Amino acid sequence: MSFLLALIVLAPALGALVLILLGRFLGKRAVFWFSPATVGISFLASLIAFTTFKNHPSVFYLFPWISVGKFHVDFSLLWDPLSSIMALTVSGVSFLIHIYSVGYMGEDPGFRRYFAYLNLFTFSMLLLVLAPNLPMMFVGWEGVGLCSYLLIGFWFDRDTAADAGKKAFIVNRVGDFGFLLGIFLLFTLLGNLDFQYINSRAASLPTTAATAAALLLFLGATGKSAQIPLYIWLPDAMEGPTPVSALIHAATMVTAGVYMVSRLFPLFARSGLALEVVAWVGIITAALAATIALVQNDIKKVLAYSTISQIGYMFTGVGVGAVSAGMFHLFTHAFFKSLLFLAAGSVIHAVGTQDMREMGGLRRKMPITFWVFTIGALAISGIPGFAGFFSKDQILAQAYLHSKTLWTVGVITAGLTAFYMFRLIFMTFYGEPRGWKHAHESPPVMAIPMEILALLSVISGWFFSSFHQWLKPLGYIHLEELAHERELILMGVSVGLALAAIVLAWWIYLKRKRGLRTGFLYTLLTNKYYVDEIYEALFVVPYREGARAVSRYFDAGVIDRAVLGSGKLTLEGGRLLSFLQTGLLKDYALWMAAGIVIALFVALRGLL
Amino acid sequence: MTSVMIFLPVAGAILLLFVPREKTDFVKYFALGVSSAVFFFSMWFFLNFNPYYPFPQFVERARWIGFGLNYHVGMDGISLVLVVLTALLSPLALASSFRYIKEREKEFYIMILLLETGMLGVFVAQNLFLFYIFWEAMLIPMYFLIGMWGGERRLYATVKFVLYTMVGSLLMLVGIFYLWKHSPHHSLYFYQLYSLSIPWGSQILLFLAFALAFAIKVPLFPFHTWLPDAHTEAPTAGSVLLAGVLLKMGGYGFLRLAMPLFPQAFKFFLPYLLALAVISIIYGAAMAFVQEDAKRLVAYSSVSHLGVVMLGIFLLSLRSYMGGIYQMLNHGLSTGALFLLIGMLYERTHTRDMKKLGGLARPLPVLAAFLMITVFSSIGLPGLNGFVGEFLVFLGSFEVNKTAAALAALGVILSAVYLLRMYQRVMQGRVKNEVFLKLPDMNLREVLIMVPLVILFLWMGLSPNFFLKKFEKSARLMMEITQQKYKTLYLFENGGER
Amino acid sequence: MLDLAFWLLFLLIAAGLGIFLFASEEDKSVVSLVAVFSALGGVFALMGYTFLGGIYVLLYAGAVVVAFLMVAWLVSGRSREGRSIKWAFFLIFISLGTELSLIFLGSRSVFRRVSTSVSALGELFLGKYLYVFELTSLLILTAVVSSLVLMRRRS
Amino acid sequence: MIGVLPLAILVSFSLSALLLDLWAGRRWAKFASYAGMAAALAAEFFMWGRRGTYMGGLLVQDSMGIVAGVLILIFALLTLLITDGYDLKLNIREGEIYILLALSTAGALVMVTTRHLLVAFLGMEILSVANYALAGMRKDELSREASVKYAILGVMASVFFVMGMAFYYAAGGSFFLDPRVAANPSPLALGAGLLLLSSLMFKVSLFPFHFWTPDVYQGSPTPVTAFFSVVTKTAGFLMLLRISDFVIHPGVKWFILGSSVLSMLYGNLVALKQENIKRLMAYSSISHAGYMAMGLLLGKAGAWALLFYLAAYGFMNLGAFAVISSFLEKNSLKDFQGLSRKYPYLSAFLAFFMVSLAGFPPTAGFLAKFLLFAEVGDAGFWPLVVVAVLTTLVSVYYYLRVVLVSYMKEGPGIGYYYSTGILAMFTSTFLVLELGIFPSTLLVFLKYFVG
Amino acid sequence: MSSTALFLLSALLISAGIAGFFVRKDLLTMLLSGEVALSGANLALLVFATRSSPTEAQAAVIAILTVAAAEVAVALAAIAVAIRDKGKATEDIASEMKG
Repeated sequence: MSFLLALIVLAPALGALVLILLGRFLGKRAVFWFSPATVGISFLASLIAFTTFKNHPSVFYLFPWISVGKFHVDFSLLWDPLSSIMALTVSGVSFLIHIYSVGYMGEDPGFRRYFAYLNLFTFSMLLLVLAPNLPMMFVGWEGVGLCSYLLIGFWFDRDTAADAGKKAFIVNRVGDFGFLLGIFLLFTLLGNLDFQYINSRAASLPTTAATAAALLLFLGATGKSAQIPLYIWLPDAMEGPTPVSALIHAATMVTAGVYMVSRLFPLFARSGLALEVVAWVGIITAALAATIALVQNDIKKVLAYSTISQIGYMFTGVGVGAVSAGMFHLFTHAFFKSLLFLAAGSVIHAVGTQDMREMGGLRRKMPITFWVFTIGALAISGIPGFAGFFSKDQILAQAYLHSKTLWTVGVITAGLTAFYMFRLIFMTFYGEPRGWKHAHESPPVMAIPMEILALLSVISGWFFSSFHQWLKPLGYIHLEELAHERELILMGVSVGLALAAIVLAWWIYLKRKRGLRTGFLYTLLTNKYYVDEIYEALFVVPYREGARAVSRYFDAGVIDRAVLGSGKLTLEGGRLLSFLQTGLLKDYALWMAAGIVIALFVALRGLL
Repeated sequence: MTSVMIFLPVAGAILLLFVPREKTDFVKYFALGVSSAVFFFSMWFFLNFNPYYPFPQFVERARWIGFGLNYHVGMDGISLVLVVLTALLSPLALASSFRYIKEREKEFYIMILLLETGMLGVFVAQNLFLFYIFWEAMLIPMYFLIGMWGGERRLYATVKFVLYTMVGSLLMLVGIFYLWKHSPHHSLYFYQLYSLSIPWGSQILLFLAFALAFAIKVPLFPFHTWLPDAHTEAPTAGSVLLAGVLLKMGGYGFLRLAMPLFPQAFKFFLPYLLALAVISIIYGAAMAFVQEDAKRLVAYSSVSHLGVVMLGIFLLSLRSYMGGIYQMLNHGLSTGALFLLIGMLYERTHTRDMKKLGGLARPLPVLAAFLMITVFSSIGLPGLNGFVGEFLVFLGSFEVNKTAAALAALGVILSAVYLLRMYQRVMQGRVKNEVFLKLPDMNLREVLIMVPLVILFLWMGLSPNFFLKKFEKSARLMMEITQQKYKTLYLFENGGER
Repeated sequence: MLDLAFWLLFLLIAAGLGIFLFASEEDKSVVSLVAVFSALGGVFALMGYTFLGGIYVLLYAGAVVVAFLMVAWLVSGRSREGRSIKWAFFLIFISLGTELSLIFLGSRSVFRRVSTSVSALGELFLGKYLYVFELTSLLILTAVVSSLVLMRRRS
Repeated sequence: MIGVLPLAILVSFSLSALLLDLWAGRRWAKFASYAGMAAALAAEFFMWGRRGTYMGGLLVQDSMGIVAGVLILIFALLTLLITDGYDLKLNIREGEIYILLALSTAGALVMVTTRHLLVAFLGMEILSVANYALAGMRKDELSREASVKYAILGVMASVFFVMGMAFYYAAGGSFFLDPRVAANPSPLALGAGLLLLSSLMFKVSLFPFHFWTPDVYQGSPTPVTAFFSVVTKTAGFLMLLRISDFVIHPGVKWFILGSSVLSMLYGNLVALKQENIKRLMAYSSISHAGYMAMGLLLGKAGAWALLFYLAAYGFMNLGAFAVISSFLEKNSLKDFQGLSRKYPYLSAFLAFFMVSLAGFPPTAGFLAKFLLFAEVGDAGFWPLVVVAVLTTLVSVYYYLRVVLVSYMKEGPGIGYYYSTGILAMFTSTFLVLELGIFPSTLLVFLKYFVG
Repeated sequence: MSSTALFLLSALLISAGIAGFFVRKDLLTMLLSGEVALSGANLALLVFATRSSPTEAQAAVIAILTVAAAEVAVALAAIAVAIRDKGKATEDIASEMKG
C-alpha cells in the first residue's frame, strides 16, 4: 500500500525531474505524451487506493527527514478519508488540465519548462495533501508557492508577469510566516506535530494557546487561499498561462488553506474564537470579492475574484462547524471553477485578448465552449440540478443555523455571483462581435477535458450524502439537523435570488447593451477598493524609503563615518604630533632638559 | 593526519614558489590539485568520524614553544563539518578564478592556498594560542587577495578589512594573555580553560573582548560596515571564501570560546546579544533590499543570514544550537554559490550594477537556473538546505524566547523580498543592452563548479540527518559546558584523547 | 685665607659664566670660559686635588677653549644672531638649580680637605683601574679616527 | 684575564683593520673587520663556560652579558653584510666605515659586560663617538646634519650620565652597581637611578629623549641606520636591565611607564603619515623601544622576555634595512610603488619583514610581543598592555602601507644593486621564522639562565 | 669652603651648563655649555668623594675629562664640517629634516 501512495506522489516528481534534466533531449511529441502520463498514473494510483483501501486512517513511512533531540519529522504519507478525497480531486483535475495544456501551450517555445513546472506543482500539491504532519505539509505548502511563482512568471520577459510572480510568492511568504509561527507554537505546546496527535490532544490545550496557534495557522491559510488580508496576489496571478490559473488558482493550491483548517478542525474547535474568525473572514471575503467581480472587464480577473469569493464560502462552511459541507463545496468548486477557467482559456486562445469588451457574439463561433461555460456558470450560481447548488446551499443552511447575518450576507453574495457570471456570459457569447476578427473552436485536445469537467460539475453535486458518510470516520464531522420545511424556504430564497440576478444581468447587458460606467461605486469597485494602493502605502513604500534613508544616513552616515572617523582622527593625531619634530636642535634639547627636570622632581618626591 | 591536512596547502604554496611565473596553467592545476587533495582528506575524516564521541578526535599534540604554548589540534563534530565546508569551497573558489584572474596568477594561487591553511587551522586548533595564530595568519592572504586583485576601491576596502578585524582580535589577545597566565600550569587547552573559574569583574571584560572580536567577524549589527566594502572589492574567489568560511569563524569563536569560557558573563550579556542578532537579521535584509550592486546585496544578505545563525547559537536550546551550526554550513554553500554565479556574471557583463542588468535569463538559461536554485536555497525553501537550518533555529529559539524568534522569523519574508527582487532585476524583464543577448552561457568548467553545490543543497535539504548526526553529540557537549552543567571539568583534563 | 680664595674663585666663575652666556661678541664669550675653567682648576686645587687642578687648567683652559676660538674666528662676525628663547634658559636654570641644590644639600655629606698623591693615582691607574686606562686609550683612538673621517672632504 | 678575550680580539682586529686600510686598501680592512667580529663571536661562545668577574670586577661575563654580546656581534656581522656593496655604490672609498663599525661594536661589548658605571660610561662613549662619525659617512647635507644633531645631543646625554655617576658615587660610595644602593629611597640614590635611566633612554630613543632618532636615522647611510637601530638599542637596553633594580620605587616605575606609553603612542602615531621609509623605520624603532621599556617594569625578572624581544626585533629590523639599503638612497614611499612587479623576491622579503614587525603570527615579532605583553600583564599592568595592543593596531596600518605601496600600486620601480645584503636578508628571514616557530631552545635557555 | 658652598657652585655650573643650550641658537655655545655642565658634575663627584676614596674619584674625573675631550673633538669636527658647508654656525644649518 505504501508503494501505491509513494507512486501517487513521486510519479509527477519523477516527471518533473526528467523534464528538467533531460528535457532538452525529448521531442515535442514525447513531452506532450510523457508529462500528462505521469499525472495520469498518479490519478489511477489514487483511484485504486481510494477504492481498495477502506478508510481507517494510517500513516505510511518512507524515509527519515530531520531528527534533533525530541523533534522528529519523517517523509511519510497519510491516507485517510480527507486526504484520499483531496488526492483524488487534485490528481484528477491536474490530469485533465495537463491534457488541456498540450493544446494551449503547444506552440510556446518554453513548453518543456512549462510542463516541468506543472508536474512539480502537482507533486508539491499531492505532498501537501498527503502530509501526515505540519512540517511535511509546510514542505508541500512552500512547494506549491514556488511553482505558482514559477508559473505566474512563466513569460518572464514581461515585467508585469515577473512582478506578479514575485508578489504572489512574497504575499504567500507572509502567510507562511504565520504558518511557521503556528507550527512552532504547537511544537512548544505539544512536542509533536502529527495531525492525529494534535487533534487528539487539542482538547487538553489551554484556550488562549489554542486560539493563538489556530489564528497563526489561519494567517497562513489566508495567504495561500487568498482570503481577506492576503488575497491581493490572486488577481495579479492571472498574468500566468490560463491552464495554470485553472489548476493552481482555482482547483488546487487555493484550496490548501481550507484543507489545512479542516484537517486541524479540532484545534480550531477547541478555541471557539478561531472558528468564528474563520467563518466571518470567509463570508466577508466572499462578499467583497463578489462586489469587485461585478465590474471587472478582464475575463480572467472576474473568475479570479469569483474564486476568492467561493473559497470564502468554503471557509464559512468549515467555520460554522460543517466541515463536510465546506469540503464538499471545495470538491465541486474544483470541477466547475477549473471548467470556467479552461473555457475562458479557450476563448482567449481563440480571440487573443482577455478583455471582454472586445469579445461578444462568440456563441455561434465556439458552440462547445459556450455550452460548457454555461454549465459551469449555472453550477457556480447554485442553480438546482448543478453541483454548486448542493454544496453552496448546504453551507448556507448550516450558516443559517449558526447566525442569521452570516446567512443573509451569504445569500446576497450568491445572488451577486449569479449576476457577474451571467454578465460575463452575455458580454462574451451574446450580442454582436466587438473587436475580434476571426475565432475558431478549440481543438478536441482542449475540448474533451472541458466536456469531462462539465459532466463532473453536474453529477458531482449528487453525492453529498455519500461524501458526508465517507468523511464520518474523521470523528469531527457532523451536521446540525434543520427542519425540512425551513430548509426548503432557504433554498427557495437563494435560488430565487440567483434567477433574478440572471434576468437582471440579461436586461442590463443584452437589452440596454451597456453596463454601468460611472459613479463613485463603479470607480471604487474597478479600483478594487484601492486595497493594493493601501498595502503599497502601508508596507512597501515605508519599508523601501525607510531602508534607503537608513542605508544612506545611518549605515553610511553614522556607523561607517564613526569607523572612518576614528581612522582619520588617528591619522590627524599623527600629523599633529609630527609637528613636535621641529628639526631644531634647541627644541630637542629642551625636551631632554624637561625630561631631566621631571626625573629629578620624581627623585625628590621619592614615593610619588 | 590532521596536521598533514592543514599544512598541505602551505606546502603546495611553497612548492608553487619555485614554479616559473609563465607556466600559469601548471600553477592553476597544481593549486587545484592540492586543494582537492585537502578536500579528499576532509572526506576521509568525515567518514571515519565517530559521531558518538563528543570530544575532539584525530587529536595530534606536540610540545612546541613550551610554557603551555603547545601544538594541539583535533576535530570534534562542529569543527569537522566546518573543515569539510572549507575544504569544499576552496577548490571551487580556485576553479572559478581560472579565467577571472588574468595577471599575477602565481601570487594569487599562493595566497589562496595560504588562506586555506589559515582557515583550516582555526577550526582544528584546540589550543587558544594556536587558534589565535591561525586566526591572525589568515588576515594577510586575505589582505593581498582583496588588495591586489580587487575592484576600484580595493585599497580602501582591504585596509579597512584588516584594521577592523585586528581591533577585535588584538583585544582578544589581551584576554588570551590573562587566560594564559591564570590557567593552571599555563595550559591553553580549550577543555582545560573551560574549567577555569574567573572572577566576575575580569570575566565581564574578557567576555567583552572575545565577543567584540567575534562579533566583528560574524559580523553582528553595528560591526558590519567592513563587510560590504570587502565583498564588493574582493575578487570572486576572495568573496566566496570570505563569505563562505571567514564569517563562520565569528560564530565558531562564539560557540567554542566566548560562551563556554565565560558562561556567567555570557548569561549577563545574553539579552543585548539577542537584540543585536535580531537587529542584524532585519537590518541586513532591509539594507540588502536597497542595494544597487549585486555583491553588496549578497554581503548584506550574509549579515542577515548570520544573524539567524547567531540567534540560534545564543539561545542554547538543542534545536536552535544545532540549527545555527547547520545554518552556518548552508550559508557557506548558498552564499558561496551566489558569489560564484555573480562572479561568472561579472566575467561576462563586466558590471554588477543591477540597473544595467536585466532579462539575462534569455541568453543565459543555465546560469539563470543555477541562480534561481541558489536564490531559493538561501531564501530557505523547504526541500533545500536553507529551510532545515532556519526551521530548526526558529523552532528552537521559539521554545526559549518567543518574541526574539517571532521577530527573527520576519527575516523569512524579508529575505524572499530582496532575493527575488535581485533575481528579477538581473534575470527577468527585458534585456537592457543588446550586447548582452549574445553572451555565452556557462561552459563545462563552470557547470562542474556549480553541480556539487546544487547536489549538496538537495542532499542537505532532503536528508539533513546525515550531517546533523555528525555534530549532535559535540554540540550537546558544548551546550552543557556553556550552561555550566559540569562544575569541574577535571574529567576532561585530557579527555580529548582518542 | 682659604675661604677667601674660594669665594674669589666662586665669584670669578659666576661672572665668567654670565659673560659666556650673555655676551654679544663671539670671542668675548669664549674667552670668558677660559677664566671659568681656570678658576675651577683653582677650586680643585683648594680642595686638595692639586694634580687635577693643574690638569684642568691645562686641558680645558688651554686646548679645548683654544680649539673653540679657532672655529669661532673661522666664522666670526657673520653669525651673531640676537638672543633667542630666553624663557627656556631661565626656566631650566632655576628649576634644575633648585632641584640639584636640594638633592646636594639633602645628602648632608660634609667636606674636608684631602691630600692626594700622584703616585697613588698612578698605582690606581695601572692597578685596579688598568681596564679603565685601556678603555680611555681606545676611546681617544676612536675619537681621532672619527674626527678625521668627518673632516675629510668628499673624495 | 680571560674575560676580556672577545673585546681584546675585536679591538686588535679593528686596529689591524686601521693599519691595513692605510697600506693594503679598503678590501683588507673589510676582511679584518669581518674576521674580528667572527672571532669575537667565537670567543663569546667560548666565554660561556667561563662566566665570572674579571679585571678586578670591572668586567663581568654573566649570562645576560654574554647573550647580549652574542646578539650584538651577530647584528654587527649582518650590518657588515649590508654595508659591503653599499659604500662603493655611494663612492665612500675609504675603509673607515668598517673600522668605526668594529670600534662601535667594541664599545657596545664593553657596555654590556660591566657592572661598573665608569667602564660603562667609557664603553658608551666609544660607541657614541664612533656613531657620530658613522652618521656623517654619506658626506651630503642630511648626513652632516645627522652627525651634528647626534653629537650635540649625545654630549648632553653624557652629561646626564656623569651626573648620575656622581650621585651614585655619593649614595653608594663606589661605581659598582649593587642592589642595596638601588633599594635605598633617598633622593640622591633615586636621582642617580633616574639620571642614568634618562641617559640610557636617550641611547635607546625612548620618549622624551628620542627626538634625535628620526633625523639621524634618515640622515645617516642605511646600513648605519640599521646598526644604530639594532646594536645601540641592544647595548642600551642591556644597561637599562642592569640598573633596573631601581624599578622597585613607584616613582621610577611611573617614570618608565610614562615614557613607555608616550613612546608607543608617539612612535606609532607619527609613523602613520611618514613618506620616507627610513623615518618610518625610525618611528617604528621608537615604538618598539616603548614596547621593550614595558619589559623593564618587571625589573630583572622580565629580562628573558625583553632579550627575546630584542633578538626578534633585531633580526626583523636588520632584514628590513637589508632590503631598503639595496635601493640605495631612494627612500621615499613613492619610489617603492610597484616594487613587486620589478623585484618580486625583494618585495616579498620586505613584505615579510613588515608583516613580522607588525606582529602577525607566525613570525618572531608576534611571539616576542605575545611573551612580553603577557609577562607585563601578569605583573598587573593590564591597562598598559591594552595601550600596547592598541598601538600595535596603529602600527599595522603603516607597516601594511609599505606592503600596500609595493604590491597594490603601480609605479616605475627603482634601481637596485646586487650585494651581500641578499645574504643578510636570507639569514634574517630564517632567524625571524625560526624564532617565531621553533624558539623553544632559545626561550628555555633565556628563561633558565637570564630569568 | 664648606660643602654647601661647593654644592652651590656645582649646582650653578650644572644648571647653567644645561640651560646654556637654549640661550643662543649658536651650535658652539651649546657644545661649550655642555662642557661647563660636565665640569660641574665633576666637581660634584669630587666633593662627594672627599670622605671615601679621593684617588678613585680623581681617576674617574681624569677618565671623564678624556671622554669630554674626545667628544668635543668629534662634535667640533662635525660642526666644523657643517659650518664649512653652510658658512654659519647657527642651529638652522642643521634643521632640514623635520615632521
